[in-house]
Amino acid sequence: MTDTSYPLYLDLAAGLFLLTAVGVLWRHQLAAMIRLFALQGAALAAIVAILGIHQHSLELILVALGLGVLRAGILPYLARRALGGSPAEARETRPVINVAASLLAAAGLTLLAYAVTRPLVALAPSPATAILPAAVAVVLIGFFTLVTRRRALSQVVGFLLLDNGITATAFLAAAGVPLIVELGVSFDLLLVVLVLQVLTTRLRNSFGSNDLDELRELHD
Amino acid sequence: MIGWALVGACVMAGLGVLAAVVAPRSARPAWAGAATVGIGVAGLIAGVAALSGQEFHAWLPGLLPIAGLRLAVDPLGGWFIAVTGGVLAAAALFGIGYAGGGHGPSGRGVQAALPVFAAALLLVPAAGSVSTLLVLWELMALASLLLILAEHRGRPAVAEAGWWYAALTQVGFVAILLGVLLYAAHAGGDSFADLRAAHLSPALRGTVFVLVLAGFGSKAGLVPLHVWLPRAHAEAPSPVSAMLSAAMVNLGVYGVIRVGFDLLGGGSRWWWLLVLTLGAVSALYGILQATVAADLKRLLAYSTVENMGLVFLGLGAAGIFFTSGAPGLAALALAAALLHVLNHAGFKALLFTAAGSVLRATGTRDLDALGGLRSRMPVTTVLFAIGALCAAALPPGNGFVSEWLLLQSLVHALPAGVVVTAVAMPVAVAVVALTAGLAVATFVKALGVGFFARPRSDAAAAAKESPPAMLAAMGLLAATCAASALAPAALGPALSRSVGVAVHTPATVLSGGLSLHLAGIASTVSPLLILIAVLVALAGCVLLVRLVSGRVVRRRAVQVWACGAGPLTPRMQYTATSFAEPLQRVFDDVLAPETDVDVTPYAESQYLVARMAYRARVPDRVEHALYVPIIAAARRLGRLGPVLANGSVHRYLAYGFFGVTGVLLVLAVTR
Amino acid sequence: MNRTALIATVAQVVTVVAGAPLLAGLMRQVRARLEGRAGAGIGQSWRDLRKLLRRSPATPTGTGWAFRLAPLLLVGTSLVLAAVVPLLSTASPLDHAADLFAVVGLLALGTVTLALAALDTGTAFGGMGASREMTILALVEPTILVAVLALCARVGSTNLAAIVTTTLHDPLRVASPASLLAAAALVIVVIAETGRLPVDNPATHLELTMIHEAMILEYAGRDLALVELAASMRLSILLGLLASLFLPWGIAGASLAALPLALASLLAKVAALGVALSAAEVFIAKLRLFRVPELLAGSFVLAVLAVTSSFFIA
Amino acid sequence: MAVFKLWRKIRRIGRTAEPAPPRPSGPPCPKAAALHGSLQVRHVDAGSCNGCEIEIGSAFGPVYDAERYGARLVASPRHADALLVTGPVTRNMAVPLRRTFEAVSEPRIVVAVGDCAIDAGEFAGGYGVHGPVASVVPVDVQVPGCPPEPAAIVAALRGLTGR
Repeated sequence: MTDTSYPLYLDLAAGLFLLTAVGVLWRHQLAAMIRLFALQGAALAAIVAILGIHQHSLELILVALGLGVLRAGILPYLARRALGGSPAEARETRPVINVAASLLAAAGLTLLAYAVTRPLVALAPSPATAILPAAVAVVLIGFFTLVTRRRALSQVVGFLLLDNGITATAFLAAAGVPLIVELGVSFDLLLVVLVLQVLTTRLRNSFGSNDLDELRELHD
Repeated sequence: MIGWALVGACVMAGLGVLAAVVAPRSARPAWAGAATVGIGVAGLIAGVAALSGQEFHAWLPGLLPIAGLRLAVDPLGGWFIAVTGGVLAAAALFGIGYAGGGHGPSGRGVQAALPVFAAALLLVPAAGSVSTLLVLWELMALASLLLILAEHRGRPAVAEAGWWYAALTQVGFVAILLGVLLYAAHAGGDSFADLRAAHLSPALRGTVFVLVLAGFGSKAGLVPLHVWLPRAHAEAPSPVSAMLSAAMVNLGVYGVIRVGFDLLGGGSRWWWLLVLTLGAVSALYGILQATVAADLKRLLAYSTVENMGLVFLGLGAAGIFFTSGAPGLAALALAAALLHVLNHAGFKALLFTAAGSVLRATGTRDLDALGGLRSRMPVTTVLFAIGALCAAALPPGNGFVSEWLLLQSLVHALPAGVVVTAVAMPVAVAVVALTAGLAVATFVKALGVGFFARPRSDAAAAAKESPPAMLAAMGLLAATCAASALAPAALGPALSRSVGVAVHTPATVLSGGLSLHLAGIASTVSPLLILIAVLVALAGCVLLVRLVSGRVVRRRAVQVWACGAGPLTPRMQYTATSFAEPLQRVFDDVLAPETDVDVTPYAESQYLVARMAYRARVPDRVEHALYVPIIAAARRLGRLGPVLANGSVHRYLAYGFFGVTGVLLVLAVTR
Repeated sequence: MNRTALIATVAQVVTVVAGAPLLAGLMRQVRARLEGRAGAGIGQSWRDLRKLLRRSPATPTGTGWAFRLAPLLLVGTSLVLAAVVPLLSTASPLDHAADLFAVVGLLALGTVTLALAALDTGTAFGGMGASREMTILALVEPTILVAVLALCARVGSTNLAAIVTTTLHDPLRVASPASLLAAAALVIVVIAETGRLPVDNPATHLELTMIHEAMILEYAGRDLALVELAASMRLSILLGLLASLFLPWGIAGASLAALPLALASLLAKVAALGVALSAAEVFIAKLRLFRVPELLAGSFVLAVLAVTSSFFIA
Repeated sequence: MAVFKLWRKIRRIGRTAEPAPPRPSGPPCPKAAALHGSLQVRHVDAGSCNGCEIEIGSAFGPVYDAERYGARLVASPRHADALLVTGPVTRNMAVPLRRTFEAVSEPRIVVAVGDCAIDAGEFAGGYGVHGPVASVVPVDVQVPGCPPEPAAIVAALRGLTGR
């Protein structure tokens, strides 16, 4: 990878990274959301891998592999399994804010992310920091999804977007600092457990209560 | 030259008032109208003279008690004087024809107020000092109030509109008063020259600007101070509507440019971000309300809110560029705003006069009850179509030229890379674009539903074409629109001069002959060539069709296809309401329309429906959310009155006594 | 120079007029093949046009000049567009007369004339079609202009020739996220403007689901031929514009020698885009009218992302 | 994913249209001279039992694919050259059928599809039946059969398009 094309690859990966986040807001089907999330995990892994190749650091490349497996493989798998055979949860029918409005909000959040990261980028201008706004925008959009979606699973997807964004920000802002990398990975392992907790509890709550209601309806 | 023209205008105003007082009722509108036409022509002369580079200063100490009357005309003022004069002349000519056959008001007071209003409109941009500005402004406000109330005997809605207008215009006046008096007090002088020379603290400048912006913004109908506008402009007699909507609102723009750029010299960036935001909100809100409006004059009034919003968006952009060190772009944006003022004046006066002739011919403004005017009022329909083309900002209309300029200034702002511009400009471009798109939908509705197809009411079916005087006035306006649309480059020098007053860049902003060239930007456009190309293409297309289809194919006259059922009735047509329904549904979070359906079943069974009524209206949401609470609070305050003043003399004396002692106490403590 | 430019422009207009029905035929043929049918052949649209041009047009009672004029104006604006947009050569003599904003305006003008004609017939379906078309037009505008902003910000001009030549000079910018996102946004715009799936179904027979078709239900014979021709011309011009903006290679400058190559590459690019479009249409269903705003909002987001990336990348 | 599933199905099935049979011989309809291989058809159900509709549907379906000969169903009689009328004309449909006929621009071709359309068939003399199509509008081409085979309908259309 030559130095001229390195920013280009990085930009393309960042564009994909951001687009998938917007796509999650756009789609109604939860299955599609999870697919997009997996794609985003791949994009994140690609960003880290490109950074690693550029800096010739094996460590980063390994981390990228780990991220790819975790974000594009394990987490989507778990989420899809949680989705499983529950048609009631298959669609995000009526989000708190309708889809068109939330897409406009995503546009606004991106502009906001650009505005706030401008000084950071100015501190150390480099291809890596140049795409920092995309990462921050993903953080904001993930948060937005978390807030405005009703389904438990789509909220979890929003939470995972948020985490992807945070990870990307960490790698881009402090590229090559082993400590933060270690922290990020360990934080991810912790996260997997947490996500499973959230999944199981939230889903059990929603279904459980529903079931009870139905039973009560049967009763009288 | 300028001086003589202004004097002539004042003399003609006097004559007009005299004529309106002494002339018999039947002759009054003609006399007063003729005087107003004269005033307009004089204003046009003065404005053109000022734009050609002449200056004019006058100080008449006798006319105002303390400071004296001070007039100063520069190219910036000249631009607005010229626009106002042109609109006044055309609208007054239209008014003479309109009054024929007992239409419109012919009362003494109203007819006397018309020339006074016209003269005040002309003189406001010529004011050279704070006191002069305030006096003329108030004169204009009072005269316009009289004109708006002209038909209050006929319709109660007029009185309501008058109340709203009086309240908001006085609030605006107070804001301007506070602002400029604060400014003048700290500047230690009354004339604009003193104000320019003054050095104020940033906080004070900000306060002055915000106050003045509120005042002038209420006159220009910026959201949320716009609520008077759709009522007043819709309820006033149509010639007056044209003057209000095409001439008076511009003075709000003039005031902001004069104080913000010329006197305060640009100031800081947050002022103009505020202006930009207000403009964007007004543009979107105005056009959305216009899109769902079914009352023709209300639609036009809301479109005025939209266009003023676009102008203020241009001002805001200009200020942002000016304060972030891009004077070239600032000049361009300001030129776009000024050009849009001119173009909007042209097409809005045309549209309001056309709406006036429709109202005169059919007696209704309700688009749902119009239709079929194409065959009954052919000339008016064509003229309205020209106005609609311009208002929809489609090429080769004149609205397209000024919005093109505005977009150019916004699009090429990015390389001047301040974060604010980088974030604000895409949003501004999106707002302008959405506004333009909705304007297209709005005016397709106004023209297609109001004038085409078949009449939906007997009144529309009985319509007759207007008398020649009205058609002549509308024709003049249409010609002006065409001229400013096809040869915008001819306005280049004048525009550059008046922009130079504000942003102090002597460079020519836009130039070129056949096609329009900009200073510093490589983009060009030529509406004239586009028009010619389309006409050539039309001719070629006709020839080609003749050639290909061989023998001349005969056109068959057929019944409208009704899917095999009986002939279609006018009631089956799409109305303005149904036309706007999809957009209303898309934007219902913003518009919050009210719909109620009541079903009355037969007594025998609730499943047999006897009657079904469906009502849907889109109220002005700002009014409901903002003004209704304020009015309620004022009512509650008013209820205190009887309690405090219950008629006992002792209580009143006690008020006085405690007042005096209280003042003495305060003095004793503070000294 | 001027003569060659004139020749190039005339060649461009002739290519569009002659090629547009072929493009429509090609797209129908592709669809037929994917549906397992044999298809009527690529020339079918031309056969239809030839026949319609010889059939007598109809003037429904109560319609006037708006109805009579609309087909001619529609074709007229499309012809002007064909002359302005750089498809074969960037040296159009009309280039300084109409920039990208004017092109957008002319497209809208054509649509508006048709909508007015539909309202002029006074039928419920005509009004319905006009109302829906105007709704979509209004919602599409922001996407177009913001995408234009993304394209023009660096060029410093909104004239098409300038944009295309700048892209020719540094090919790397085509692969930049800004231009990719802008391209995606503009593809959605083209789909919405030309009434293809999933916004509008050009082959529908149900008046209640129609948008563009509902406006032309009253046209017959020659008028209908003109409307159909204009519709296919607009589609091919927009596809050609996409090609010139994002894959400008092969386009000729002011020299006649490069014209044949330019013609070949233009035909190849537009045909490829058309085939891709109609193949994609087989896989998707029409959206509900009130889901369309979601699609357009999505395209708007893409355009905004294009702008932001165009300045945080550089 | 759904798209890939559909794509695999398209690849698996391939072309379903049967090879074109030889063009039917016989005197061409004089009115069809100006068509030159392009025919827009408006279908009118004047009171049919919908048997013929099913056959028309399959005539324009993938297997028989009448569209490959240049015939196309359109949404409005204004766009049409020919009317495809099925069923005995009921009293309620007599006037609409005439109006539809008048809405088609000259020269108009009427194709009567099915026995009922040709001579009211089973329903002749029924109290709700006005009569065969010919009693309302002039018929140019007849496609007998109850219901006629898709191949017959396609053959009739080919006779008009001349392909």
